Amino acid sequence: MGEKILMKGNEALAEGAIRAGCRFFSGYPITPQNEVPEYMSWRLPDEGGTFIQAESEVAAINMIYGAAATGIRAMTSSSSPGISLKQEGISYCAGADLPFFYANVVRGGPGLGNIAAAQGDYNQSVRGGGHGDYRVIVMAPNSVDEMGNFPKLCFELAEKYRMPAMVLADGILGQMMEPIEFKFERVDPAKLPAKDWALGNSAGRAKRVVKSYDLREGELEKINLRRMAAYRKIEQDEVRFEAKNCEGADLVVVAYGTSSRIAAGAIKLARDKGLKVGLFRPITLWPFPKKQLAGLAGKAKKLLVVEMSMGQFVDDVRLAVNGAIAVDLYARPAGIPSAEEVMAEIEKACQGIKAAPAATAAAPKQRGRPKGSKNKKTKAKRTVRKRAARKQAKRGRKGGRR
Amino acid sequence: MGEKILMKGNEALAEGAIRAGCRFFSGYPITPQNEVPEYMSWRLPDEGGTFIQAESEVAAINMIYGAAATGIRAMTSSSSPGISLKQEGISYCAGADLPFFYANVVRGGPGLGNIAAAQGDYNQSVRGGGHGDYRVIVMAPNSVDEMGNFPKLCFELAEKYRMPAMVLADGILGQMMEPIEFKFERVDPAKLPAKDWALGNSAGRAKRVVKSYDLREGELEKINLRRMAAYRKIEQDEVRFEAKNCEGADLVVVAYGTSSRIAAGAIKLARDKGLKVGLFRPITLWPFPKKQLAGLAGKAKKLLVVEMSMGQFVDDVRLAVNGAIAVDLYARPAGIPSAEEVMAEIEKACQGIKAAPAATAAAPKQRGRPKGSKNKKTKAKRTVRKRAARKQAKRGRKGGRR
Amino acid sequence: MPEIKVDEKLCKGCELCTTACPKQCIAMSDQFSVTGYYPAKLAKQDCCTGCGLCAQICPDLAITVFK
Amino acid sequence: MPEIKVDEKLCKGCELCTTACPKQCIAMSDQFSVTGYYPAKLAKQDCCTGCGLCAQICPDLAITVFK
Amino acid sequence: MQQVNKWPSGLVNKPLRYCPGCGHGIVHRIVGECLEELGIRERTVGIAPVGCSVFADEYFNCDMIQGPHGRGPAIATGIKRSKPECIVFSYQGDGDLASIGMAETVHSAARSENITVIFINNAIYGMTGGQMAPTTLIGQQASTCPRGRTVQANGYPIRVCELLAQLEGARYLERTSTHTAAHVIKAKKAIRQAFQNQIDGKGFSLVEVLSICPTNWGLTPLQSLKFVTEKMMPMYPLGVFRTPDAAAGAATEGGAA
Amino acid sequence: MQQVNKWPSGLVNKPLRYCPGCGHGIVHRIVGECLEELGIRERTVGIAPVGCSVFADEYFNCDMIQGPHGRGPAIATGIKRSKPECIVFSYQGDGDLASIGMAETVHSAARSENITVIFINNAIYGMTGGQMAPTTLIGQQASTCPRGRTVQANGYPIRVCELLAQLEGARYLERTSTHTAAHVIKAKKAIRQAFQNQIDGKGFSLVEVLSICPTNWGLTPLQSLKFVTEKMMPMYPLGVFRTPDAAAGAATEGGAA
Amino acid sequence: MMYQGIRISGFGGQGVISAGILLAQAGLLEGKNVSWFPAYGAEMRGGTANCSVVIASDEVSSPVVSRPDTVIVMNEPSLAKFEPLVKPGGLLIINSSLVKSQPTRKDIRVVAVACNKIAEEVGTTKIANMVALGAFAGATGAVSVDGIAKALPKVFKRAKPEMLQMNVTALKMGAAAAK
Amino acid sequence: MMYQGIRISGFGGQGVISAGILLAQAGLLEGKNVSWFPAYGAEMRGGTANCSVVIASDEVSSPVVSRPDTVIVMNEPSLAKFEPLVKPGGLLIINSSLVKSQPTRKDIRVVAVACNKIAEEVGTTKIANMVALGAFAGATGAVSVDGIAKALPKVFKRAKPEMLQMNVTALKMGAAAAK
Ligand SMILES: Cc1ncc(C[n+]2csc(CCOP(=O)(O)OP(=O)(O)O)c2C)c(N)n1
Ligand SMILES: Cc1ncc(C[n+]2csc(CCOP(=O)(O)OP(=O)(O)O)c2C)c(N)n1
Ligand code: SF4
Ligand code: SF4
Ligand code: SF4
Ligand code: SF4
Ligand code: SF4
Ligand code: SF4
Ligand SMILES: [Mg+2]
Ligand SMILES: [Mg+2]
Repeated sequence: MGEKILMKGNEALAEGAIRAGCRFFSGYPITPQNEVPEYMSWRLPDEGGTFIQAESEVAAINMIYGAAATGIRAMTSSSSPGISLKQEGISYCAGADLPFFYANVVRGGPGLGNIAAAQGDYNQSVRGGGHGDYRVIVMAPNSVDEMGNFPKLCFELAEKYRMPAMVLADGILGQMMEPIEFKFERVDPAKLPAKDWALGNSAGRAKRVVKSYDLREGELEKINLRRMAAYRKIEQDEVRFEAKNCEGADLVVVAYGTSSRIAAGAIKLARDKGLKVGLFRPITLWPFPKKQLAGLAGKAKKLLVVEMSMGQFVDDVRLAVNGAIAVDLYARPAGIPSAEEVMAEIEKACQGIKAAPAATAAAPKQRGRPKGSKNKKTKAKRTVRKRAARKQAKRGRKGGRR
Repeated sequence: MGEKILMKGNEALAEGAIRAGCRFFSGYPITPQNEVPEYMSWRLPDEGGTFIQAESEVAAINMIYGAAATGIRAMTSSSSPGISLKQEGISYCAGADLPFFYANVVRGGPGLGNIAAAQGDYNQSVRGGGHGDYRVIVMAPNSVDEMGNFPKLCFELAEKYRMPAMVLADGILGQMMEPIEFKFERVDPAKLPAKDWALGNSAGRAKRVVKSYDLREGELEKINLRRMAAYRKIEQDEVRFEAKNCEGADLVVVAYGTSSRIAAGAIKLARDKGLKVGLFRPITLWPFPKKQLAGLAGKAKKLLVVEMSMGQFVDDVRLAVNGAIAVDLYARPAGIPSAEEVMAEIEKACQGIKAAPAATAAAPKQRGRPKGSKNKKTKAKRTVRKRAARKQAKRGRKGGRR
Repeated sequence: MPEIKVDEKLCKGCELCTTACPKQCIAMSDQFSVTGYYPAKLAKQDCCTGCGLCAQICPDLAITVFK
Repeated sequence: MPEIKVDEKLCKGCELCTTACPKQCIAMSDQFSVTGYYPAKLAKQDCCTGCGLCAQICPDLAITVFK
Repeated sequence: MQQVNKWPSGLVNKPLRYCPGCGHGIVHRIVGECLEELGIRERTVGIAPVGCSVFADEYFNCDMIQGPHGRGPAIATGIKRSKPECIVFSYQGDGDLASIGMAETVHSAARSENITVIFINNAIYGMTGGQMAPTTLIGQQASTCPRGRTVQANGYPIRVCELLAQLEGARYLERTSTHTAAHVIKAKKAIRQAFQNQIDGKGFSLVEVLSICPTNWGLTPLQSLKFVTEKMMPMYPLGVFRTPDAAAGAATEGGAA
Repeated sequence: MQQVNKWPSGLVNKPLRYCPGCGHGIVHRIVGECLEELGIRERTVGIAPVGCSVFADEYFNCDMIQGPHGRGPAIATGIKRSKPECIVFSYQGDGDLASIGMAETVHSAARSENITVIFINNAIYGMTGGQMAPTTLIGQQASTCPRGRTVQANGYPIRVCELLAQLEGARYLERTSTHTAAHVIKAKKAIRQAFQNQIDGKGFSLVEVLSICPTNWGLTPLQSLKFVTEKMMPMYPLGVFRTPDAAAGAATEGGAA
Repeated sequence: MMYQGIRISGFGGQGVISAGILLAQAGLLEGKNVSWFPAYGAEMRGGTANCSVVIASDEVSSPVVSRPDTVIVMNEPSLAKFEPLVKPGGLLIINSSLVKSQPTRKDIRVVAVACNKIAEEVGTTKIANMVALGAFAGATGAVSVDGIAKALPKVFKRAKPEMLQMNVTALKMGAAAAK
Repeated sequence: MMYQGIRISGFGGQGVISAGILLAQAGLLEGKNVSWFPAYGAEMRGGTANCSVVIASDEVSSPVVSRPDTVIVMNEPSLAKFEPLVKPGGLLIINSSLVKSQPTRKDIRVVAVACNKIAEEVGTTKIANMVALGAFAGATGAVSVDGIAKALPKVFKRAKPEMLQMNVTALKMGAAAAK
């Protein structure tokens, strides 16, 4: 803790997971996340943990399924095609209420695509790419610092709610180096509380079963309804986001991950030119900061979504504001925009505001404020995080990049 | 053609595909779609086609990838967990612009779930469950008749736009028997136009390459942007839906597939009680009938979404109306509601309308009509379908169940 | 005398035990059980040696052997 | 006289051909090629028999043999 | 007079839901007895497959996990490596183990994971209603080869023990059967050995059990027993294919030639 | 004076993008020559894997398809069954064929699909930067076994030809190498035979080629040749393991004992 | 407006599945809207089988009949499971050859027919299901015995004429027994 | 407000990747915000390598430097590829030992240093990259030679002291050559 070290995003992710108590990793090589298994392969054995290069992503996720069922902090990682192969297994973990942590270091798609950075796996991540009704907690870092510090949060949330939690990164975040400061004490896995559902030594207690099915009529629906209620609670309690210069902004750019960094650069250019532009960055993509975004409706005149995909993320923004404010989209499917390009889009969007001050675009005009917005204020560069992570995250703001 | 025969939904699907010219099927057994491969295994060889029981769903989809690349009409089918395993392959097909047809006969999830009917794979289907930016055409039958007649539409749309097309059904539609009339002439595969991208005999022409990657800088994005434009066109031209009693309705129930049948039964009960309730049923789930739904905003006072999932489909309804009309949700995740239960929800929703005649729910009040709505009228029991399928579909209305 | 007891709630009338008994002591009942099967029974008196082979092959653990 | 020609645009200087030549006719150049490698060359006069073995092992199809 | 046999403590005391005559019940009892006799019940974790024996999670009286179709050995790997003190077994059908799970089977054997695999070969997909399995015999009918399996359309059946015997990591491989009481007793010996190997840290052990599926074979249970001897055993000879000490053994019974 | 060799018409005339010394280039030339010599170029469809040879789709001068990692034989199955008149080959690395693609490899062989598989065994994951392959040798370093592969942590390397030789559907299996010109010539003979088998409808043929990856072995190309003879060949003996006529052959060169 | 929701239940081998299909086919031949839906899946292993049939003048909404107008119970366990579902005023047909318990509901009509016994008289207990269908036709008139008879060759495509004839006899005797 | 976006490019073995890391590490030690980003992937097979480095007083937005303030070109092919990207008024450092072509841009500053030659004088051409870094420090002052020298042991953790010393010498000679 304390020292800032220069690290690759992928290595920060791996080291962060180990410090967070991860003692089991199974994965399969794929660019641009190879440094994760490579790092794990030499570090984990030293920590008394297990690294396995699985024969495939399918095997890797099923090793996780088994390992997680014993209560160990288990992790896997991959990149887009490999994550697709893991969807059945992720769905099983969700269905069996098993906590584990995984990372998708996204590359260009569909298909083999390319190995550059992209955000095309957004829907797959936030809406459950596998079959059935389930969600996973999705955290979207935008710096190496967050790559290293989010795994611990993911493990904690995963265990708290007994569900998978993931980091959604991309090739840039995985491959770049930046200074990082690990802002938490190393977790000693031996000191974590015992899990009353974990498999292993059954002496002196009833047998336990981990499973994701229930063939009795009506029973599966009951389980799903229970899970649905838990999801509502998570949406209430676990939202994380960053709002910067939103107060008094005409235009708020909404972006996550790498595109939020680029957007931040563009906003600097725009503010230098006197445009009133703010940045809203969801840090948890699920739960999505719906209310907080809706809260911008009474204030800003327009939102501009910047995403490195075809228009996936924008749906969640639109659902959040529900027509109360116009939402423009700058979509770069498997493309990496430059700050200048985003700046140009900002200018375009701002012109729209001037031309039609009240409302624009196809969206119905705004009237009144949506319920969710009334208690929320967005202060300049205020980061709102709920619960446990608050302090830690705040310290994060001071470190490294920002 | 002409005769009404009693058939299982799964068999209708298989027979419909064969009549539509399907000559290659690879699949792997899974309940509740086993009748599809079983039917194919005895019928296809007689038609000079190939049936292969693949070693897994992963192998099955990759056999399709190869077969489709030769230009043959190729099909696979599975149920939820098996479809998850196919996501990488589907993404490759989408990325390589290969047309093929597949069906997901959905069961309860997540995980092994159960083998009853459910609609929990909605998001996976309409938002691309695999990695990367892509879409597949999704048709949602609600009768055995449509199970048998949609495969041809799927093949045609798939080939027209060079992309995958699927039928999203469920255990009830797969397992039930109903009368069906095949409303098209058998397709003779030998008479289909040659495909100028298909692999095979390269004598006298340049070699062809089928692939889903492009590692050159910026090239993948160009391909994705081209595909994005094609998707916009499909959203314009290929929407199919059914609207029934929507004219003058206070409440419109929005549902697809099996739940739309049940909703229809409930609406009958409601109308018997004098409630003004209509039914809007998207037949294509992607492209989604956005404009047509938005068109209800100026007329009905509320929408009630009925889905056999946690609240997936409702997002598309909300996105379509963009806050212009209140949207209630009756979610039954992996549960099959009875008409009486839906009726109770309808009554509840209607009370809401009376209590607050102008607007209700958390959504902002409606003002004006969204752009898309101005040309659309919903007549009682009018089925709107675009282009080629129009006639055929109309005849469908007369047949079988309705 | 050694004997076997067939639990009628468990027996599914598969007849496997009849092939296993070296003494052919077992026969099938001609009465439906509550579960809808014709269960096995010890058919001959003073036949069973208590060898337990029938219980080895019974897939439903329906046979208890006494000796 | 038999001889080989090494295409410098193709040769990557891997030296495999030098092990394949039964007559040790091939050596590596000490000049960088345009592609940044030290290409192979026929080093000795009247050495090559045109046997083609070097071309068999060349991974980059850089060698053309004449006889 | 004494009770000779009893319900093993390794099996939950409740009726099994398998069809009349189904071989799964026999093997369930065997495994349940081994857990008891070896005194490992309280440190054993079992893996139920997808297949008729998905219900194994209800039946075995130890911690159980049910996972995706075919992935038992991968799940077992995750458990065993996380809890080496536990005894981990994977119970799988032929579709599960030899079709969709082929890669996991081969690789867990190649890695010589210290686990025990119980492999029920009934030459059919039981649970899904009688489709062709990788072990379905040439000429045998199944719902996806309704005119009988042919080499041309469906290829050859796979002999799992013979295949795995090529892997150095596969330490114990035996094929057994359940069609007579004597064979059941031998099968139990093999399964017990497979657990003992794990206790002794010997690495990957797999016991294949030829088993009947009257329901999907379309035969009575008694006809099914005949099918095992007349059709299955010539293709799937019984015997030990590898032991931790001697690398490869040979078929000892019923071999084709 | 006459030109002895020329750029084969089965290969597109452009520079290959592989590393200096990489074995892929040698095998590319061989396949290109076979397509020309057998006169099948215009009816051949090739499958490029994911691996360094993903670029094979650019290089082979016939219709090509590039598909998901490890699934070449499944893709080949789809093509061949749809167009039996075409010659279909799948070109795959060891990670592709023997790790993620193990099930597809085994099952396409068991089905005896009438296809040709070219299998480049370089004991490493080339494209992704040197991770352990299923064929990485005990003691060999790789980026995911940085202290060298051990049996305990990583298990045993897999001998693909020996494994597949257990399957009746595998009709032709040969292991060859490219570390000397003479071996290259033998490899070509084997690959040509594998194509000829398909022309003759003989079923599944696979030729394994030991191949160097200097980049990820951390050796020069010349040192790499030595690695093949000293380390790889003892583990992976060259020879014919099955022919369409004689069921199983035996290793003919370089075997361990 | 006519609507009949039927549930048929029994042991696996009793032909309840094909009886249901036959009913639906008969309804179709008589110009009705029909649907058939089986209870399927793993729960069936060695257990009971049942299916839902709807015959109606109007479109069929749900093919899953949760509140049947008529329940046909072919074996003992099915009685306990399905009797409670019958709509008040509905009909319960019981195969009294195998069902020994008595139904408890007072708000429904109960018709007990010794299906196995009658079938045996016709020739084989295998057609006990036909006796039950005959009873249904006789008791409700939702389809006619003639209609079912016409449907027979469509459902049992490879049945011999003698067998079909036996089926028809069973149907008729069932109908008679229900009156 | 200070911002330096750098792009370094050369053959695979020329150490451009580690040179970039060293620069970022030096920036970090001097209290700057830094980032480093490699061009990675399949395109690299036997080809060239390059990376982006940012050293700035403010937060770094994109680590991908598409319009560099400085480009360091270590081999011939890189010149053609990267010269056009330099910002007008920016800096182009050329390893004149290997780059024979002349840059064509007139709106940028060009510094040619015979990196290989100088490195050979110091002891080995392997440290040509250090000469180039020295030249960068000398020409821009974005980081100091001292700063880079301090970063050396952090990046090359297992390097011997003699080797480190040689690196420092190379840095200094590079800086001198650039002035
Ligand atoms: C991914 C996936 N594919 C397919 C299935 C459907 N399925 C369930 S059991 C089974 C096969 C069962 O056969 P086997 O493994 O031989 O076991 P048995 O029932 O014969 O004991 C299949 C294909 C599934 N549940 N999940
Ligand atoms: C599903 C999936 N998993 C992983 C990868 C990443 N990947 C690309 S190539 C490769 C392995 C290459 O090794 P090998 O097959 O031995 O070929 P080589 O490069 O050595 O010729 C891997 C794991 C991928 N593209 N897709
Ligand atoms: S115990 Fe032996 S003798 Fe007695 S009934 Fe059973 S098998 Fe026959
Ligand atoms: S083997 Fe068991 S279940 Fe089968 S008939 Fe005998 S006692 Fe009954
Ligand atoms: S052709 Fe033969 S002799 Fe001539 S250089 Fe090549 S290998 Fe040597
Ligand atoms: S083998 Fe080919 S590429 Fe290698 S050095 Fe010789 S000519 Fe050059
Ligand atoms: S279907 Fe076959 S395997 Fe399954 S329980 Fe019945 S007999 Fe056993
Ligand atoms: S990395 Fe290895 S396999 Fe790949 S091109 Fe380079 S040498 Fe060949
Ligand atoms: Mg089986
Ligand atoms: Mg390799």
